[in-house]
Amino acid sequence: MTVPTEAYVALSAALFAIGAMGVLIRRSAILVFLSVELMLNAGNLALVAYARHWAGFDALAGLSGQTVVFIVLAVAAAEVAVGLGILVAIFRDRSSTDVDALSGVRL
Amino acid sequence: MTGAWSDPVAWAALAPLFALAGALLVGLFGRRWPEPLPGVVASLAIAAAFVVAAVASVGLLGRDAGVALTLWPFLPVAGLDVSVGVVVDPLAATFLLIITGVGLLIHVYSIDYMRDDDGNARYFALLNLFVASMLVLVLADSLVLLFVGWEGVGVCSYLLIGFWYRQRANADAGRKAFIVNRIGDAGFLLASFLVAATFGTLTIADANAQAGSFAFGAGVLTAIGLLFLLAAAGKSAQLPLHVWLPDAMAGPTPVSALIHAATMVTAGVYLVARLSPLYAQAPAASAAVAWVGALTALIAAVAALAQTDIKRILAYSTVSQLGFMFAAVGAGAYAAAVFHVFTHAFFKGLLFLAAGSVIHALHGEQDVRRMGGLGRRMRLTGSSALVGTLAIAGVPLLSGFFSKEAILGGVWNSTLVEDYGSRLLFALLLVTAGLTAFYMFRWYHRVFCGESRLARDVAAKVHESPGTMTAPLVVLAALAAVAGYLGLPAFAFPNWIKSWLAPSLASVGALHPPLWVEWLLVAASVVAAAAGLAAGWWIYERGRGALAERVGGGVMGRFARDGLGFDAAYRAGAVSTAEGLAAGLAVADRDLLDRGIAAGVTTASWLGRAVAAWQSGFVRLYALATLIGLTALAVVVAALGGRA
Amino acid sequence: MSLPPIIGDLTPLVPAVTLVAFAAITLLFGVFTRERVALNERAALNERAALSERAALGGLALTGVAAALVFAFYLWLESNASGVAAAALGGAYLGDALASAFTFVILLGSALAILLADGHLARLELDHPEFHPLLLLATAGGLVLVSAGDLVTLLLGLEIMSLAVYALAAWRERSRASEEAGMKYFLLGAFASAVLVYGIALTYGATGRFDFAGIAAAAATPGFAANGLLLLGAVFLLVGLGFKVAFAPFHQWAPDVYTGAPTPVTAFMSVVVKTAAFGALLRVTGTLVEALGPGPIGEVLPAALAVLIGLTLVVGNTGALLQSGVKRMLAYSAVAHAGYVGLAVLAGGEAGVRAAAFYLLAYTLTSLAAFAVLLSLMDDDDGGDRLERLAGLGRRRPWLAAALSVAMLSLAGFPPFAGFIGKVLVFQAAIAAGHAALAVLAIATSVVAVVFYARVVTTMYLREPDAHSAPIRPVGRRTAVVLAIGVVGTLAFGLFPGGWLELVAGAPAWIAGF
Amino acid sequence: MATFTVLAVVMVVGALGVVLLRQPVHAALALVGTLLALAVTYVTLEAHFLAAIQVIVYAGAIMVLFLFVLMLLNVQRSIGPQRSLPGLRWAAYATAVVLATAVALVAFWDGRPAPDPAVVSLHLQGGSAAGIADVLFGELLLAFHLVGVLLLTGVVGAVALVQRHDGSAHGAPKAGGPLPAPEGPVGSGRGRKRGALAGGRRS
Amino acid sequence: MIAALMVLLPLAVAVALALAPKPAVHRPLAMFGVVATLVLGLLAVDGGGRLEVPWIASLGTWIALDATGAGGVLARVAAAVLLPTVLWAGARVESRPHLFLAWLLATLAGLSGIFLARDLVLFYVFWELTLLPGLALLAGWGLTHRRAAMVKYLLYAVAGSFAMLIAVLAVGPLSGAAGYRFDQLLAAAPLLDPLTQTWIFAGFAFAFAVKLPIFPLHAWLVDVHEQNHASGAADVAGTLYKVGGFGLFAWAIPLLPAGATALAPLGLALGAFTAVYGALIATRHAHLKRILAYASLSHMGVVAVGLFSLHLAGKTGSMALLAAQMVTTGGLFLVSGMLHDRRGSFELDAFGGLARSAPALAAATLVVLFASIGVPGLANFPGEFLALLGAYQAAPAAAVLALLAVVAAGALGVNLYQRLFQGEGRERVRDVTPLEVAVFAPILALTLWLGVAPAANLTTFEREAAAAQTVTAEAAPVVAEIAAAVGVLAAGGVR
Repeated sequence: MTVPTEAYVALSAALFAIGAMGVLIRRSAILVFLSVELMLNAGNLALVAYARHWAGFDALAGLSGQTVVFIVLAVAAAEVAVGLGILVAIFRDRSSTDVDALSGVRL
Repeated sequence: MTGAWSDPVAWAALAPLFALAGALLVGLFGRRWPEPLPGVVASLAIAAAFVVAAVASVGLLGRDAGVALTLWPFLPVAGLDVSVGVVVDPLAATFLLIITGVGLLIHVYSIDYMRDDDGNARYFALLNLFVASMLVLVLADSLVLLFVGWEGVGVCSYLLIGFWYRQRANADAGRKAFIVNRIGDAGFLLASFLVAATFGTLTIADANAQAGSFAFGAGVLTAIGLLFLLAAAGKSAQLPLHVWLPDAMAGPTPVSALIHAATMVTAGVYLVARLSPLYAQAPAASAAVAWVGALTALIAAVAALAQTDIKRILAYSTVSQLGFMFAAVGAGAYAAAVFHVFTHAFFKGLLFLAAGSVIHALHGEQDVRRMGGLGRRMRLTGSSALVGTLAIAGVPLLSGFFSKEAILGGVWNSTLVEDYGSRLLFALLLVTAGLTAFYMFRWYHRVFCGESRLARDVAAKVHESPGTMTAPLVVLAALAAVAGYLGLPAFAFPNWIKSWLAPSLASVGALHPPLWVEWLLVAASVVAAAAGLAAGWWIYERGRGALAERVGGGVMGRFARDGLGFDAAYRAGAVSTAEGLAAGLAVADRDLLDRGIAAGVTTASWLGRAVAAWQSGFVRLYALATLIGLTALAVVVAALGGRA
Repeated sequence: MSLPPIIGDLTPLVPAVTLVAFAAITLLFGVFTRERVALNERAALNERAALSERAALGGLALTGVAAALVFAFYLWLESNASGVAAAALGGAYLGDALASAFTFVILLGSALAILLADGHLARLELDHPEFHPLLLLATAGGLVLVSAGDLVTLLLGLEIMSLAVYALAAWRERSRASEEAGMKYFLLGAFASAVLVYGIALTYGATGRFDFAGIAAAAATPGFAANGLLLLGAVFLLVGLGFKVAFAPFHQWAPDVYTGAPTPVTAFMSVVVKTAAFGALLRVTGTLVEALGPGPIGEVLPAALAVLIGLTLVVGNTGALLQSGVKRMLAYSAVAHAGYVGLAVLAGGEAGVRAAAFYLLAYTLTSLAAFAVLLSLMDDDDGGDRLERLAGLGRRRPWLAAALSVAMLSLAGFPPFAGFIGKVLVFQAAIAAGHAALAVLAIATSVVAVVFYARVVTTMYLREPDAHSAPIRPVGRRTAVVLAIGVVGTLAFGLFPGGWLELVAGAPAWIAGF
Repeated sequence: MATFTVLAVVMVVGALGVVLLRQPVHAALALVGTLLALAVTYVTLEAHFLAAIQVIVYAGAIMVLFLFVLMLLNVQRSIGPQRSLPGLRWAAYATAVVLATAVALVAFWDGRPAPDPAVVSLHLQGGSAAGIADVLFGELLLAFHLVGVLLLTGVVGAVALVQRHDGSAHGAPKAGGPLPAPEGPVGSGRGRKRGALAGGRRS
Repeated sequence: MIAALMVLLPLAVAVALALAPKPAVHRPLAMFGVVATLVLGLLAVDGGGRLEVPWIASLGTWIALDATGAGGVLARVAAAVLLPTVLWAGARVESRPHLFLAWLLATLAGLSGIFLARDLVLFYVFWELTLLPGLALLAGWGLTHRRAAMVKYLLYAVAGSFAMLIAVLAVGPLSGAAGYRFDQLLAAAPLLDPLTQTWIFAGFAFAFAVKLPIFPLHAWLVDVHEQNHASGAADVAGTLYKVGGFGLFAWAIPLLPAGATALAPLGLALGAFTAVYGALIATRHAHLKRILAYASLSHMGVVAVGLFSLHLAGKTGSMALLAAQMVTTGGLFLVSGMLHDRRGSFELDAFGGLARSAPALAAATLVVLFASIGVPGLANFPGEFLALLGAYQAAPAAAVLALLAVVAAGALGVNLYQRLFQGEGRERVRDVTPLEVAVFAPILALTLWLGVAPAANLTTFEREAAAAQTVTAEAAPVVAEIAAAVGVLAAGGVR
């Protein structure tokens, strides 16, 4: 028997939530990135799952879902590039990736 | 009854304009004029007014209706169509003559009285303005215009009483007069509002006409009547608003004469008389008027007994005499009341001017206890004062006798207030008549008879006043003597004034007792006068006033001297409460400002601080906020999810 | 299977393509002239050459934006004339009313922001050759964002814009504040994009479509059973975009990033990024509210939006109240204004688009004028934006003071400035759509706003500068131009907004209400 | 079903590892594991091409880049997930659980019958590259091009940030003092800006 | 067209003044501005007095001005009052007089706009704009504590006007009116359901109550007057800007009859209370300007009472009173400036006995003072009389209360005169200067004119007051319910 789509979505929800959790409790900027990647992949999982669902009605609908995953991958890659760029720039200046150190600007 | 300028009667409308012109002329330029020019100009203005008034009166003879003239629209709103217009009818004409006539004499008298006063021009300007306002008052065809004059009189009296404003007391007296008057005015305004609401008009004639169509004794008419009574009481110094008049002595004596004799205080009587058709329909209101009058008459007479100021005595006597007039108009004896106004104008004017002459001679001395025996040094003043005294005391064949007798008779025979104790009213007034004779005898005796109690230095320079001052005295004395013959007792003789006034007054049915009763009434008033004079002679001539000293020194005496404690009562009551209230509100106001602002500002800045605190600077907390927001929304959706 | 015939009319793409092309040109120009510039400067000879080449970068960029602006405007008039909403690539890229209006505003803002930046880049040591290319790319991303016909295009537009701005925010070397701003913005931004992506996934899950028209259609089909899922997706999308427009409680990055980023970049963000994000938000919420229809489910999205807006209004206005730095005050006021535009989003429909577009146009002109004044007062280290700096400006620089006063009055919503008409349109739309209560709240908060805007004005005119206050440098040519355009525009659009409004009203809609 | 369960467990555990492991490198490797598992899941969902891409691009390129940076900056182990903001942890846990539950609930409530596998596989053909390409160069053509722009942006931004420090040793920003007009002649001795793409030539 | 000029010309002159180089031209220029506006106002009889061109078509707003109605009268009076004010300010303001004059002219422009606008949005624009000159005058020329006063003023004014903005933007769309022009709104707005009307009216009423002002929204008034420039010229501008009554008369009451009826009892109560409140509190202060401020507050209470009577005479009278108090209160503020010239203080204790050395000043002041306390034959009386008359028809209690206030005001007036001019004079002061004569002349002329021949103005006011719609029969019971509810709420608020 096939696993219901909802199961996959539930799994993706879990991954998403865990990723979000990581963003909150990780202090190292890099690991915050990693958590964000996790969230993006959760999104991808949901997409793929639903792609299978819609493929049951319309090929194009299903395939477009999968294709968007492909695009999201690209987005993730680009984000990583810029993110690491900023990170390196900062690290040069203060040789730390602690995000809690980034609290100088406030009222 | 409409008129045009072609009709000489309508020229009466010019009278106030003459006076006003005089006021402006003297007021704007008088300061640069040499004396006595201001006085002369002012007098001429009044003379002109007198002439047109006389012309108008003559023109009215033999007519049964007055002349109305509309000048320009004033308040053409809400169908009220109030305009500036005059009505010249016998009633108005009578007052015109009194005002301008006596006013003229007072003006002339003032020329010398006010010589060398640096406020000379201001004085005459105000005097003219005063007369002008009074003329507007009596000529007005609508309540609004009447109110214009009504307030104008109040304003002028305020300025004239406080004429010598440098002494605080005088300024205070003026202020008191103004404020008390204004309370009355409030009554006037309310009454007018009620009239407008009831009759849909503010024109006096229409209001009177409409009142006739109301049921006899209708509640609303009573209400209107009572409110107008409040107004009249304020202006005519009746209970409980009489307190300003005695203080009004602070002004120059001629002003007192003007206020008491010719203008101002008679306005109340005029108002009631003018609205007589309305009052004739409202017995309760009329009774109130009558009772207020009678009580005022009595109380003022009692107060007059104990006064020591030559003018204060006269002032209280005025209040008392006005009480007589109110009793009359209340009782429906309108003609009698107007008649008394007429005669009173002469003898009271006379008495004041005489007092002025005395004060002038004594260089400002006003205490009767430091006078006496002046009759020998100031024959003219003394003798004319004697005429006035006897006239007001009601000695037969003098003017006061006839008018007072008419009032007493009118009250006794009144049908209007028959159910409201007209007999008791009569009794009160009779007693008052006696008292009047008594205190007037006292007044005359303390001033002109007996041995001199003058201070040496003053006594040396006592002299008769100049002709411009004595001449008016003589004229007034003559009038005070003969004016009464215009209104001989109606039951036995032709009463000219009654028939003359008939067109403008409501005619209220009177009882017609048997003739002997009428004669008895006359006798009663004669007896009363005689008794009063006799008592005076006995106490002051025989007993050298020793008894008076004892009584006057006592508590009763002092109580009476202080005007029976009305001022104290007011100070304790109304004034202090108002002040307390004001103080409280002022504090509240200050707090209100602060709180009003503070509340808003503090909340805002508190929120601001909260926001700032939330803005911790920590990325992870920001992320938390976002995530919580997201989760909250997701939970809401989940909660609804089942229902989809 | 065969390719669907979707390559059709590509004209709507022209402005965006122009921008990208100019980005590339500028980039190359910058790269290949860099050496000579460096050489000249190092030898301290031929300053002019060095300068001219730097200026040339700005010039190029400006030309690009200007060209794009011209194209965009032309296309707008075209589509108005034809009465048919243009759409490229099978509706992936639209040229409808919303897109046209917002494209115009974005390009205008971008042009002014570049002009303003050029006046200060060198002084603030921000003039790296990649600066202008990134600005152009960000602008292009903005255009894509507001013109996107489907969620994927929208996502990509958002990312293009954001990535460029992340980098720009961190632009200033060895400036803790700038680095911090960049990093914060990036971390939170990435987080938000992840949320957005998930939202896209859920929406797709519910409808099987990515394009707005398709989503609406799918939801409209009888027997559509995934309302809850669609709503959930809508909520995720709302949060993802709400972050970009800085709706509370997703606003917290804004004050810090606005303050930390180099001021020219802040100016750019406050107008271009905000406008673009709102364009997207309008389209998404509009579509989804319509798709969800009435009923308990359908009411959730507007309600949620209303709550966020209310929170934003309060937070933004009260937060600005206590700020002593003008830059930060403007940051909070930017949040507050997001709330006001939010009212238009909530109202939705043609009126909403019209109101939002005008409000953002007004805001763009006004806030750029304000930043222009601020920039000409601030130090070379991009600091010194304290309120005290303004003391006595009324006497020392009457015209600057006047310009800033106009800006503040317009932001506060005083007539006869554009800000006032903006408020009128927004409130009218909101009330007509039955959100009177929220409008009242908005009004109450704007009373607070008046206080801090007024504080700026009173400081300029009533307070005396302290003795050791820094001298004010003469206002540069380009800054002056920006100021002039900003102030005159603020006044002109305040007095005669008619033309613009007709233009927007005349633009055809792609799907009902848009 | 069994495969799904296993994969789910692996992924969740891996994800938790990413979030909780003290050592950054370990966390990164945990993510690699998760992503590989995800790739397998894609296979079970008939997305073979994606699975491949997932392995190559993600588990390959991106993660390597991450590890590379981790090594490069040899991040101290000191900043693992320890609490500088007390309470945040628990708030995070709670919120995460609630969020996941809420989403899952909605998903199940709106659950629809699974489609006929036969139709699915017929339509998707196992998620072949061909099918994806059709869409990618079909209705998502614009998106495809925009990805190019996106990557350009990313590269420019990243490089600009990373490379600019070269040779800007001197020229601390100067503040205050009488200043030239912004567009006025540029004072010499200001910091050099060196082009990123021009490569790191030292001066 | 003339109507437009009445707004644009003073504005142009204001700008010219701000930029004018030579001090010599300042005063003539300013005088020209005011006189020209006044002349325009007198020329603006029907036809030329009206203007109607679309402004923002898509918003349904118009540039609609009308100088032939009630607003026209008020605009003319305002210009006439500014005549002596400009004269006086030009001579008395030492620092940057040309800017001071410019702001005065700007006020005139704004006022003309407020009074002439026949489009609600346009009205709001001018309403808001006119706030700025007032603030500028206070900020630039105020006394030491002006900042606090400014903040207070700003907060109250802005809170009010923003509330009005909501009301404006509600009445248009909700009623489905074709546009914001008065006639367009009048065709639609009165048909709104009573509750909506009440809410919208409340929005208007709040704004107008701040600007009347009446208790409890008067807090700003006194401080502003106290802190304004000593010449009192700024206070005149402030007095002219008390246009809340006009707003009720010209917009809120006609457009929202049901709302007005529902809130009238509250308005009557507050108005009457304000009248008494102001008059009483004034007696507790010894600062001339504060006293004048509270006295004018009392007047405004009467204005409110007249308006909320919703009676023809009441509304008409209120407008007349508004016009009159522009003259009298304004005149008294100018007098305060003259007195400050002589004694360098506003504390009453610094005065006394001036009448002796300055009789003309005393006389002139007395006339204005008496006019302001409603002595018949002078400016305030017709308005006061009619306002109270109307109030009496609607609510006798309120009328009686307000009447008490009138009595109290009389007492206040004579007290004030006594403190200032009577009593033993101190050292001599100079009597009126030629300038002061020139300042007094128009004031006194207006005082007499408005007092003796008010008929023409009254007819104009009445014509407009009659245009107001009345509550439809079916709406009446609902309105009554709402009114009752409001009453309950208000009672709760008091407790």
